[in-house]
Amino acid sequence: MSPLLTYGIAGAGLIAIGLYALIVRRHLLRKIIALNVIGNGVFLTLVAAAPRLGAPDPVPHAMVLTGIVVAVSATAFALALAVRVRDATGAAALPPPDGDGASGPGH
Amino acid sequence: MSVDAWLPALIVLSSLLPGLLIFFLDEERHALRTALNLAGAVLKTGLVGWLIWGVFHDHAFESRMSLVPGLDLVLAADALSVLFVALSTVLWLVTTLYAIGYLEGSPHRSRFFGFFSLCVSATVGLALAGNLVTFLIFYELLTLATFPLVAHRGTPDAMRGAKVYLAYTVTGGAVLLFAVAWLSALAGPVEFTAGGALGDLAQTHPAELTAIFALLIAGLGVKAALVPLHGWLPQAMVAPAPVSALLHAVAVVKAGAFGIVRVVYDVYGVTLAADLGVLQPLALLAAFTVVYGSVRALAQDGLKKRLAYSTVSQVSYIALGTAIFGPVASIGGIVHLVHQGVMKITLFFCAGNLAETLGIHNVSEMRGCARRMPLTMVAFTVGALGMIGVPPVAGFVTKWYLGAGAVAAGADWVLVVLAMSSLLNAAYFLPILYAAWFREPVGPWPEEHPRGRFEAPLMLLVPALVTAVLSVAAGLLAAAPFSPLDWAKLIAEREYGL
Amino acid sequence: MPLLAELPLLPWTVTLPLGGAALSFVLRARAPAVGLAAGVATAAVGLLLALQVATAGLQRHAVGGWGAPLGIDLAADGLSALMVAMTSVVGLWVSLYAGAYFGAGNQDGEHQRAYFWPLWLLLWTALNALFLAADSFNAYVTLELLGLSAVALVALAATPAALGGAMRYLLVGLLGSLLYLLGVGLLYALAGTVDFRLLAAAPLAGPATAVALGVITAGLVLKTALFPFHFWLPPAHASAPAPVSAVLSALVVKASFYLLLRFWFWVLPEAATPVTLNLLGLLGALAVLWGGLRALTAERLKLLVAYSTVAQLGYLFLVFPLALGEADGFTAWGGMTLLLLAHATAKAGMFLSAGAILKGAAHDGVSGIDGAAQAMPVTTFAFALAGVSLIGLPPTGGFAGKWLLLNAALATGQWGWAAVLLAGSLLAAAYTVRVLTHAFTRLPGEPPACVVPGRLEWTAVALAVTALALGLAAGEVLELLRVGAPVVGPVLLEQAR
Amino acid sequence: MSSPEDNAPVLLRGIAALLAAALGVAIAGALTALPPSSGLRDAVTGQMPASGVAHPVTAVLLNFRGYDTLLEVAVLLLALIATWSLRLARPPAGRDRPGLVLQALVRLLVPLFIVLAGYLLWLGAHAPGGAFQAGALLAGAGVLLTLAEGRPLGPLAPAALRGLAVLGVAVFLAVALLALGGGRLLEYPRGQAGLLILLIEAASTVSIGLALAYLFRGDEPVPPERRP
Repeated sequence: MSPLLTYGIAGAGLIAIGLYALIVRRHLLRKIIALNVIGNGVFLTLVAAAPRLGAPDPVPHAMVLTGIVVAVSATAFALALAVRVRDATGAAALPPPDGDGASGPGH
Repeated sequence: MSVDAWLPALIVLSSLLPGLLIFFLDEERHALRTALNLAGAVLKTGLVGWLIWGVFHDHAFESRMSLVPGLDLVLAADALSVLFVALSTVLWLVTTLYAIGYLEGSPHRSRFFGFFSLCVSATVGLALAGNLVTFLIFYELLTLATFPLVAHRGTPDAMRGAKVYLAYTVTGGAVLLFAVAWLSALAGPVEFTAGGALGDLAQTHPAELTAIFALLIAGLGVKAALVPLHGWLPQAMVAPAPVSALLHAVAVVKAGAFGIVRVVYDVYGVTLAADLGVLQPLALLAAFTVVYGSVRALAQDGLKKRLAYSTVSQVSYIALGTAIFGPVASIGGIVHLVHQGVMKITLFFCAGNLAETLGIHNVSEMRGCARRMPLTMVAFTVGALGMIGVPPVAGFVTKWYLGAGAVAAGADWVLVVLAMSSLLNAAYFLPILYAAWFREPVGPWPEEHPRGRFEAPLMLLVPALVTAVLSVAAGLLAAAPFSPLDWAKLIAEREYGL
Repeated sequence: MPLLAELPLLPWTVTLPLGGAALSFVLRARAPAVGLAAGVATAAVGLLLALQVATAGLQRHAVGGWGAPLGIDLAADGLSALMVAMTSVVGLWVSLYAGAYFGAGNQDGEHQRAYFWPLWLLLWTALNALFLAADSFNAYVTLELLGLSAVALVALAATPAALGGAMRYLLVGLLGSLLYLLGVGLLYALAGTVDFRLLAAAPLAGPATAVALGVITAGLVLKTALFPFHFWLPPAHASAPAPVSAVLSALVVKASFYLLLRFWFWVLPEAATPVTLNLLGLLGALAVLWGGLRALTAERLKLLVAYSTVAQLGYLFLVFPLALGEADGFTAWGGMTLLLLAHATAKAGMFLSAGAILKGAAHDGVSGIDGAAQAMPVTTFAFALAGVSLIGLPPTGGFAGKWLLLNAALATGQWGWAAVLLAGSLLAAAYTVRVLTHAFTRLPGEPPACVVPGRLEWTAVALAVTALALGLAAGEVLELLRVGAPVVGPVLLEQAR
Repeated sequence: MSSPEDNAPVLLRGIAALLAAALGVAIAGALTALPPSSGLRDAVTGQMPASGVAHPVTAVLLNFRGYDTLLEVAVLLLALIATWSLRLARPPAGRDRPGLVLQALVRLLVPLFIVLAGYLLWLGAHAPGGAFQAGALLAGAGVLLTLAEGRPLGPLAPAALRGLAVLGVAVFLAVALLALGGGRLLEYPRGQAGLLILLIEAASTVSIGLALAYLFRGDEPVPPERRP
């Protein structure tokens, strides 16, 4: 097994772990961490899958860098939103998906 | 481009544009709204006169606009469409006058007259439709334009009636859409052609064509109130009287019946339909509806409900005449498009007058009302006698041709149906007439409405009298050129290639 | 028009709203004016671009001058031009509406006004950039820009429901874009390019390709809210401020669907099998039915409209079994596109009118709009007209689209899909009427006075009328759609007699 | 944060485990099936002389695929705007007085970080480094200042702060549009690429640093007179 493939399989594993946690865990912080685990798995996979004949191809590296910046931005916003959700609802978890039922003015 | 290519479109626009303008008028612009309404109605009458002259002289009127390649919006005029257009135009003019008088002082008149004009535009559009898709478009438009009219009063009853009405008609519309799409997938765009538009498709796809015919009739039967699809009609009675008049005489039920005529004669062709064996079941269904509607009418005490069931019955004469193979019966069916229209609208105008002036809503309250409102009751009597089939009112002509046609086609059982239905008609109309003319009123009439020199406001009285006169004229002058009967004969000749 | 053909409209379509976003953020006090000006300019350039494609054919712009595969290209064919035009029309009216919607005076209103414009213009940037991306990785960046700005706009409502909905939307959206990125990375490893056109030309096959297409599809389906992944959409769309709801339902979900089309119809049409196509169609059919049923029972007005979006998105997925792999796929392709455009304008009009009605309503339930036909006839008219297009009644764009899909289904003997189209129409009619009966219900006493500015009413009408006009201009739309279309054939299949 | 119960139903766990495992296996399988190739390496190498920089990753990021990076800088700006739009509640002021050690450390480290950021920025042209790394260092300095003084940038006017936040996008966009005037979007004039890239990177460094630092802080600084 080549070292690159090892990284790739590790990436696949991270994605799987992250996906499981994202679905199962209820706390928002855990969900956000799970997404970051998935993200890192994807980045690892991309670098491992990058064309591998001779010297490295810089294009996937640049793409992963772009991806990381996007991930940082998204994570920062997600954390802020999670805090805001906790402040507004009293719990750092998602409300039930379908809050039907009419409510008063101001909406 | 010549004027011939614009005339059908202009006829539709002559009510559509005023309608759209009226929506945006302030509630208080009474004079302008009336002027717009009447100008549209008069202009349309003039244009239709031109159209009649042209069609009689074999001019080809066709406005065509391509929506999508292979999907054209076609407005064209043939003898059949002219008959229906003329009917709707004349009755619209009369109903508009009536509605102006009826709704005086009530709220939301701009909304009402806007949709009223849209409704007539849709009716005229489907009358002039030159292919199935155009027919479908105006058919659905009619559903949309009539819903707010039925719901106009906004009371819980009105909302319920409107909901039921829409549930029925939209479902029917979906079935029709499906059938039209299927037929188009099979045959390409279907243009209405005298004698049938399907060519030799019958040889290759007889089973499909039979199924499509059933679906088409089911879709159209909802508006035409064929049993068991008639449930909405009595419920829609909650609408204001001019709307009921329009729904029953011109727009909705008539659109369904007209569609059935179109499908049998100009899509399938009467010969092909007979070969497929689809006419017999249609005739039986129509005959059953004729009898069933009359029986139900007998049991109603609400005047408008009784008239509604009477419509269920009478409109099916059209389908019945259409479904009997042979030109004479066809003439009876087609001419009834007009005859039923003028007679039924008379009855509804009168019912509206009674309700407005004397607060009468039920048959049991009508005792002696003729003394108080003799002119209205004269009109009512003319309409009722016409429905029964008493000469010389127009209804007699219809029944005569239907009977003669049935005999000519060897369908003698139809005579039994006609006799039964006439007896039942008599059974539910004659007691009303007797009570109204010859019995003493139960108590004093309410005096809540100010009386003028006449028994009812002129705007309500004149339309009823005009349509009553028309009902008699259509019967008396049936043999004259350009009478409805004469025109129906022209149509039958062209359809049967005589 | 030789002049029009040479204008570099592709880059301006993306950079104008981006510049507008930055400026409206810096010049906070003048954000509404700056934002509206940028919006009008962006809409104008977008419509001009559609005209350019219609008259001069395919457009391509090599950013940086490098050209694919090394550089990134912007490209417009008929479909992307129509998507940009749709964004322009909806964006223009929503901008006008938003200018009057977010109240000045109180502190919350001022805050929403200040932040709506930069966020909305960034979202517009993302949409235009996505529709014009010729590069699948660049499309990933635009997807993220789109997702984040959309979530932030939902959260602008600041109610607990909106914040919860936004959070769920964010998590789902991020998962979707990461899956998409993974697939794009795998395709790059296989083909050495991320350019759509070069990917389509590359000999892609084998298990790695299948996995790549699989994760891309999963990610995009998640973002498009296809049944059963629709769970996040109704709460987010229903609780956002009205102009945001309009944009989300009309445009944002269409973006990921558009990418799905790019991959399935252009890049890897040969990877489609009857099983996968029918599966996508089946999920679409279930969405139509489930979304319609939920809309019928929803208690809040905006939730009803949001569930209607779930249903309407389902229709679009019928294009997979009806167009892909069919010799004459253009009937279904055209039908899908018309439905997509008609839904965008009609649904935006519906959300805008719902927002206007609810401004003066006692509560946000469906019965809260009792008497609206008396107080706000113009808005009620807009709602009804939009509903007519959603039902698919003639002569609206919704009808033209459904008619073509119906014909395609019947002509290829795929009866089940035809039945779905009709059932969906009936459900749509039922929930539209449910709202209208409330609107027409007369309230006791004097009719309530209309309290909202006229701009909130007229913009909704304009959108609903556009949905209607689409039905009359369907021929022109289809002609533009033919530019670079992935499927061929006549518009309506003519059966050999 | 309060901690909601973290027990999902067994069925959900089972489905999630199945999904996750299937996805992981599929990806791993796909990776083993990848053919060897050289990707775009040769294309990049061939155009390096025209790129204006010596480091291939920087060349891809800021020249060949510079449009991606423009949108990426926009994403970061968006994250800042979006976070500020949430109006997070400030924790009550003055709960922890920063200690003397922290204050001394900040005085020492902040200037050092700024110098280092400049170095990394310059280094990016020919070695790993560049705007993002430099911006991250600046943000580190900002975080230290926040911890010590409660805000990263002293008494800067809010409008000026917003101006600095959009500086990266603005300069990037201006350069891109100037190039469009002479040809295509972001097509650097011959020979000017290196200089323009440095300009873009410098402006981006400021905006990135500011954005990251304020993302750490969470809310938008409000001038004292508008505080509720």
